[in-house]
Amino acid sequence: MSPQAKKQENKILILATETCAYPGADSVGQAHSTYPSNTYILRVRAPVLFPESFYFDCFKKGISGIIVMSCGEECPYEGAFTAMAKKLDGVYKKMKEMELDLKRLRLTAICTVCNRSFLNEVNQMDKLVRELGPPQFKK
Amino acid sequence: MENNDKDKGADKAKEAKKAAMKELRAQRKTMIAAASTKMKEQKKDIKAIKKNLNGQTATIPEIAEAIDMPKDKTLWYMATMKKYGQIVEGPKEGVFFKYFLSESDKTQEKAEV
Amino acid sequence: MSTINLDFAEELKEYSDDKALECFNCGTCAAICPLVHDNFPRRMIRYVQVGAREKILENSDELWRCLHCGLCTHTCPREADPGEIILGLKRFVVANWRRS
Amino acid sequence: MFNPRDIIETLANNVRQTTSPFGIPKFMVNKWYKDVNLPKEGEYMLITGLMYQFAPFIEKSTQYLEKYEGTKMASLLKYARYMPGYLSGIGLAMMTSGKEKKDAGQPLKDIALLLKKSKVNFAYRPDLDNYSGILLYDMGDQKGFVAHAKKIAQKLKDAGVKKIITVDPHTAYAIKELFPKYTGISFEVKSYFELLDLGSKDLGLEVTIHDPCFFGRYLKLSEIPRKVLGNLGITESEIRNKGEFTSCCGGPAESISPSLSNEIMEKRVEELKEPGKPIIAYCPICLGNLKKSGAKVEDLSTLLVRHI
Amino acid sequence: MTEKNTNKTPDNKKIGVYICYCGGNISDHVDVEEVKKRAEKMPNVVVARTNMFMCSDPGQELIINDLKSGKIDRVVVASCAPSLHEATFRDAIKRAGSNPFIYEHANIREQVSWVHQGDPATDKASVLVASAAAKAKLLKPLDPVRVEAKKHTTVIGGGIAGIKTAIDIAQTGINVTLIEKSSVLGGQLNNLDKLAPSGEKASEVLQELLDQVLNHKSITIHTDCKIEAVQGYVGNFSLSISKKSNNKIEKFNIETGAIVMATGAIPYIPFDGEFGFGRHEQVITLQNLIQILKDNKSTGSILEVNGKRIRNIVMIHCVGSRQIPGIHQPKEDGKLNEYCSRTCCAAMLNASNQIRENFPATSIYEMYRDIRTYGRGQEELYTQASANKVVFMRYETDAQPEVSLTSGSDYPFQVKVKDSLTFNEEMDVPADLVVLATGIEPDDVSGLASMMKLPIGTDKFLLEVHPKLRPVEFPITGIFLAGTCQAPMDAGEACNAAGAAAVKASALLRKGFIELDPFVAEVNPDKCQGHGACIEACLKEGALNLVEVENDGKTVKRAQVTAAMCLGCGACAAVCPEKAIDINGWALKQYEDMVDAIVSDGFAV
Amino acid sequence: MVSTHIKKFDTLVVGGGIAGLQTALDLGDQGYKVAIVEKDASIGGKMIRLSKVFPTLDCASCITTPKMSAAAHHENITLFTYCNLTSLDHDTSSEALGVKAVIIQNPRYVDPDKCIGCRQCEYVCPIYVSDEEQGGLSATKAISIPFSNAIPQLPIMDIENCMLCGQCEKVCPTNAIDYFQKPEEFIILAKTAIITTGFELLPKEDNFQYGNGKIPNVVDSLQMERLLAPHGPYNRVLRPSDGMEPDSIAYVQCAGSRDKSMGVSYCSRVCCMYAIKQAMLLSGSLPLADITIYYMDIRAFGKGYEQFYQNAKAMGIEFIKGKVAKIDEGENGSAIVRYENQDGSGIVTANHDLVVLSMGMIPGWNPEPICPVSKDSDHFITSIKPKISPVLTNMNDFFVAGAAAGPKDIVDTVTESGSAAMEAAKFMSNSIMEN
Repeated sequence: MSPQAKKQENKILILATETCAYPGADSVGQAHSTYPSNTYILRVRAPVLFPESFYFDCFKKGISGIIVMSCGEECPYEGAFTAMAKKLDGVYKKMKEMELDLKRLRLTAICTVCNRSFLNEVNQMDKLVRELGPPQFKK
Repeated sequence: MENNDKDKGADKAKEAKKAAMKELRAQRKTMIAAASTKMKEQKKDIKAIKKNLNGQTATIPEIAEAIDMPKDKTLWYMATMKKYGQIVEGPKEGVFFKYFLSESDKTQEKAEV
Repeated sequence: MSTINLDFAEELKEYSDDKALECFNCGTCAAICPLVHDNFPRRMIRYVQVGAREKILENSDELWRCLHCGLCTHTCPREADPGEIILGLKRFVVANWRRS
Repeated sequence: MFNPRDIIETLANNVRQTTSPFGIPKFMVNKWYKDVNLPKEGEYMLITGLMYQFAPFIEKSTQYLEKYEGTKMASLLKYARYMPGYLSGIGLAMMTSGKEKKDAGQPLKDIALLLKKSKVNFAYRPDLDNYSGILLYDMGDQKGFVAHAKKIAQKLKDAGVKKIITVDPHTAYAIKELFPKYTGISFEVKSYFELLDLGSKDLGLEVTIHDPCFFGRYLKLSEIPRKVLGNLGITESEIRNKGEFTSCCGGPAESISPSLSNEIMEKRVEELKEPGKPIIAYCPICLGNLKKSGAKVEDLSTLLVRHI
Repeated sequence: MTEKNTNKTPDNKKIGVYICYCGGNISDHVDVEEVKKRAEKMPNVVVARTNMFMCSDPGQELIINDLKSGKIDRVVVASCAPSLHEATFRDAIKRAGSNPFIYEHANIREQVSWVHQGDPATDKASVLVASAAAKAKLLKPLDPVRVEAKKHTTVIGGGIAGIKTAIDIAQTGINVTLIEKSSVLGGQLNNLDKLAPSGEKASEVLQELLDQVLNHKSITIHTDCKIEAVQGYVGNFSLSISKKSNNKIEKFNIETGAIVMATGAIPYIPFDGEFGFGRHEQVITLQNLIQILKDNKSTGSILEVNGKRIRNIVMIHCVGSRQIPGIHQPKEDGKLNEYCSRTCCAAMLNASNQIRENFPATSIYEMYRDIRTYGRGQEELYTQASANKVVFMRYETDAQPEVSLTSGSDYPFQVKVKDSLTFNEEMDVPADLVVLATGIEPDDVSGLASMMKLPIGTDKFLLEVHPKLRPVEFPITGIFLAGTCQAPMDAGEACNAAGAAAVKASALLRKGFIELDPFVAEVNPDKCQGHGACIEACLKEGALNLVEVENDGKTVKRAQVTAAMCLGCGACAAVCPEKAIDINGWALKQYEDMVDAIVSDGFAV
Repeated sequence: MVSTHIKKFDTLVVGGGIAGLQTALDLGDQGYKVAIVEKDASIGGKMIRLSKVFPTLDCASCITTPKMSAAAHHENITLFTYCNLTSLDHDTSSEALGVKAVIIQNPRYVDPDKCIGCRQCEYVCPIYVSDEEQGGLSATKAISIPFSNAIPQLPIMDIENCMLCGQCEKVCPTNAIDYFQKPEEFIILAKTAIITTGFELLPKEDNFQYGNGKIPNVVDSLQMERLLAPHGPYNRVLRPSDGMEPDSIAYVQCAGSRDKSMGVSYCSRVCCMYAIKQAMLLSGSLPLADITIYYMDIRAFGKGYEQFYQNAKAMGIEFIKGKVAKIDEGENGSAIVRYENQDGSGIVTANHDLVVLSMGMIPGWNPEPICPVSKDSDHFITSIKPKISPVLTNMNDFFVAGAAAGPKDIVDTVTESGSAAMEAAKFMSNSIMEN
């Protein structure tokens, strides 16, 4: 019998687009390449869906790092990538104000077979959140 | 009683399968022999590579020289072993990358030794 | 600067098959030639194409460095038969000498 | 490099006068058959084209040319036809030792032997065996070549010859391809190795084959000697340039530029030596030229005779 | 359907969780039974089951039985990647008589058991199940967006691409209206003669197509037409047309389900003085030459043009194509034709061959940058031109050939070229005639394009959605493109594009209605305050509009989604201050709840 | 008895590459039932094996996978992979629909209905075999799924390299291993057939001038695609002879195209662009490397291609006009290319760490003697109306699309596939009307 689950620190949320990055993560699985288990991949159609507040809420709820894995310029929704990137600029600005380390939020393009980039991103973020610990809010 | 019959049926099927396999082995005798030879050679080669990498990192030419294997063949093995998680690519030294045994595989190696 | 000579091809017909213009100047013949390491034979073939008659005569010694080993003809992508063109040029030059 | 014009005129003159490019009367060079008993009638007529026979003379003349290349004397070549003692003709024949001449005939004897062993019905008539004129053709003396070719082709035709066996690639090409085109007279031409039937053996030898350009590329016959060797259990070693893509030995450049010829030859020999096996040639020009390098080269016929 | 009317709070949803062993692939690293135990405690989960292979028939039966018996009304399967079996389980739900969109997938193989080991794997699997369940309780049944569609297509442009498109679509039983701005059909084909590389006569090719298009009972043709306005969306477009006939302007509307743009392209016209063009009548374009050859009645061995015997022709390639900034002179709008016109090399060689074969006393010199005989049979044209003794000379971009008039020479022109094939020597070529291989330019369709919101590329040609995946489609559903309005093409290529556009249009309209993905934005009218922020953010013009509605006797503005046009990207959902708009099936609220489940570690009930 | 082996469809598509998939999707979307017969173990053809595609530089897998899975999940499309076609002709029998194909399902030695694609068999298999999917540059196992995004996700057992050790059978969670599987014949009847059999590269082994495939570090362009692909044999670009990161890379264009002496006189149409694309990708991953393209004419004819070429030049990729006449083995694994410097300065021999041969394209399938459809002198399927409809063949119910009708890039292939689907649909709707 498995012992009682432990509360996990330093969770990383990954927003992965269903056409590129999510199958990319599956491809990493197919290769049986291990990566830290504090990663939670949400399948999204286009990350433009998320308002700036979503990211702060996540940090407030206790998520330590967020990686937006998009299709980049290959985004099937015309204009969505640029709109989303612009939104993230706003998020960064506010993160600065809130004195949150900007590295906690990463925007990257991952394709369906980008195993190496995926692992790089995840491992880097894991290293980072282990160093930084959970986000601290001034207020 | 019923169980017994089932077992018997299963046994029979097992027997039949065994016989069929035997026949298949006979049919494929030369292929099997060639494959076995290949497997043994590969095992030896991989063992040599792993032994060489035990406790150190090395480039393809270094490994090749140490174990007296052609460089292209060494790379072929290394690429494959990397794919199956037995070795890991390390930093670059000059124009070559260094490789080392993966953590999980080292333990296996120890267990085998 | 040289002007295209339109009549040279006619003059050459007597000495070889009129195939020089089938060459598309890829340079395979020159690069495959085991004997001569400059732009030969393509240079000569190009001179034929544009009718540079005097240039051919000026550089005619070059022609005899070719031994007709046939590699250029064998590898010519256009089957323009560079070896045969060179042989034709030799004939042209010999005839020209003998006339003069 | 010598002035090609002088060389060509010298050669053309010689052929015109003596039917030999070197101005050497035939009786002085063609002696090999005297030791071999050959019939005068047969299905095939053996035509050597005298190339094997000329080989030692070519070598000798090259030695002289080499001396002069790049010197003032080179320009004197144009007077060659007036100085037979030096560079052509009987003088050249005199300077070539008897042994060299005899050695040159050996492959022909061997070929005759091989043909006999293979039960080929062939004949030899020294009076019909003439130089093909190929050098004139190669040099661009088209008129000279055609005149010469017509003469000797007619002679063969008049003698009722229909099928011909040749022994070297240049003569083979001349009679097979050029004669029909320029003289209108055609023969069925076979190179001797096409007719060989030497049975099979398992010698387990390996040799390096140097294909002559004309057999490899022009006539595309280079697979046949390999088959003959293969039947005897002789395999060939792997080299970069062979068969249709064989590399020139540099031989034919001798008369124009011995130094160029040497340069090419050395490169080729390097390639041929690479596998470290005995080198086999099957053209008298290649044979002579490659031998100059000091490498172990022998004629295909020599190898075959030794192993049957 | 009835469910929509039931209690809107999700708390009463009954979720079934099904966890797959995958024959050890999952269970070797994830303690599946432990996950099941934890799942049983998750909110709204009423059933949790495990199976060796959920994708097997017995596995699927578990779901079907639970749904049929009413035990559950939402389904979560935890198994392999959704790309493999999401469709399988949605089908199973359909077979149970339920709506397939009440389903959520937890990927615990590719993203858990194959990448993590031990307890962390079990924990993560549990979290993923919890977050899937959190989403599932917010899922609602969805139906495909159904749009009634007119079984009618309008093809704009009566060149070869338009004609072929019309024939193809009509043949599948859909009515077609073909609209042409000029008075004749056939477009550029009317100006061509023997087509490269095979030499078919353009007129015969055109005639064969005209016979079909003119006699097809489902095709209506309008020439001399101008499109004044385009409205509507997929299945229901409306075009206002004005038609000139007998000096009268007639106006009418076309109601249509789909539109195919086949507006074509035009030949490049050299600027005044470009290689002497416009200044000397013996400097002509390739199109001029083709016309000359078409009409030519010269009988001798030499070509005669305007009564002049043409001994030497110099042909200059890449005129108006492959232009390079800093080297070529831009047009008035400052733009250069940087693209390759694709068709001119073969067309030029084709003309050269005709001339050399019919007029052997006329010599030809072609000055080129690269010979681009890429297509089937085209390299042969080039080879044939060489065999026909056309002389080729190659110039570099920075050293254009120079055409100058001669004085005292036998020839009117001399063309100077630095020939890279002759070791960059400068050569003079005397010429009687200079032919410029002019390429293809996009026709100005900016008016139509802006009317229809169609994208135009930097090369000024119409821009497809994706050159490889969707080469004949626009981002606007129901509008397609074919032929040279997209890029330079030859006749065969334009016909292929026409066929491809036709197949898309007929697949779209064949049923008389169109079913679109249900994952579109939906406005909650109770929450919407009519701020209009969503409309600003919307990436697809026309998909979201503010409309006036009556609310409590007052006229207020509210956002309204045109489902047929919505991309479902969610840009609107992100900006609504009221959270009044969301994407069906992928709602923001669902993500928020999923994050909650993740941070609560999924099992802390 | 026989009828159990007969399957009926509206259209039979021969070849499951991008042309076949697009054709099938366009027909399936029209409501026609389509069978795709593919010789390989996975659909996706050459495109799924590429790294990125020009001129958009999209990841090939990212844009092919959706098409593959769309076809695989399409209600009107049935896939038959790992199948050989033994005959394809007009059908005159009583059950005739028009087209009859006799097909052999090759044994995978794995039960497709039981297998769940978990790869346990592959991991446990003790024998490594050269992975042709990776250009032979690394190995896979004697039982393995052909490549990571293959569809279907079913392994194949290579019995030539199998010892029958039984380990895969033991580890398989679904008892899917079947050592006794035999080839099975079945018949497809259809109203129309579409030939989308694609292309192969001329084998570099047959090319003397470029070393007969024996010179180390001389690879063909498809091998280079694998080296560049993120999931390639080394996961990065390394030299196959010794794992060195190459510093100087050369492309030899028209290696077997536009070259009568090499047997292919036509232009292979895509090599210029893929070489430029690969060069760009290389300069991205190896920014310091020198990249040279030896060419005769750069044929950047398509939409956006010329700009792509000019960008490559601006990036510092060197373009040298001249056909490489010969490649020889150099020292330390380098390859020496010989070409004529056309400025008049003679012959150049250049050393490169890695040389890529842009080998010419030849047809992927020879219809003889399987199918009476006619071919041209270039051996590709004859197009009887190249202007009005390039997809029509000499058989009225047989159509052709993609590289089966001559070399073609992906854009032109996808478009032509739509056109073929249209013609087939027209043919079928006509025959309905006639009936």
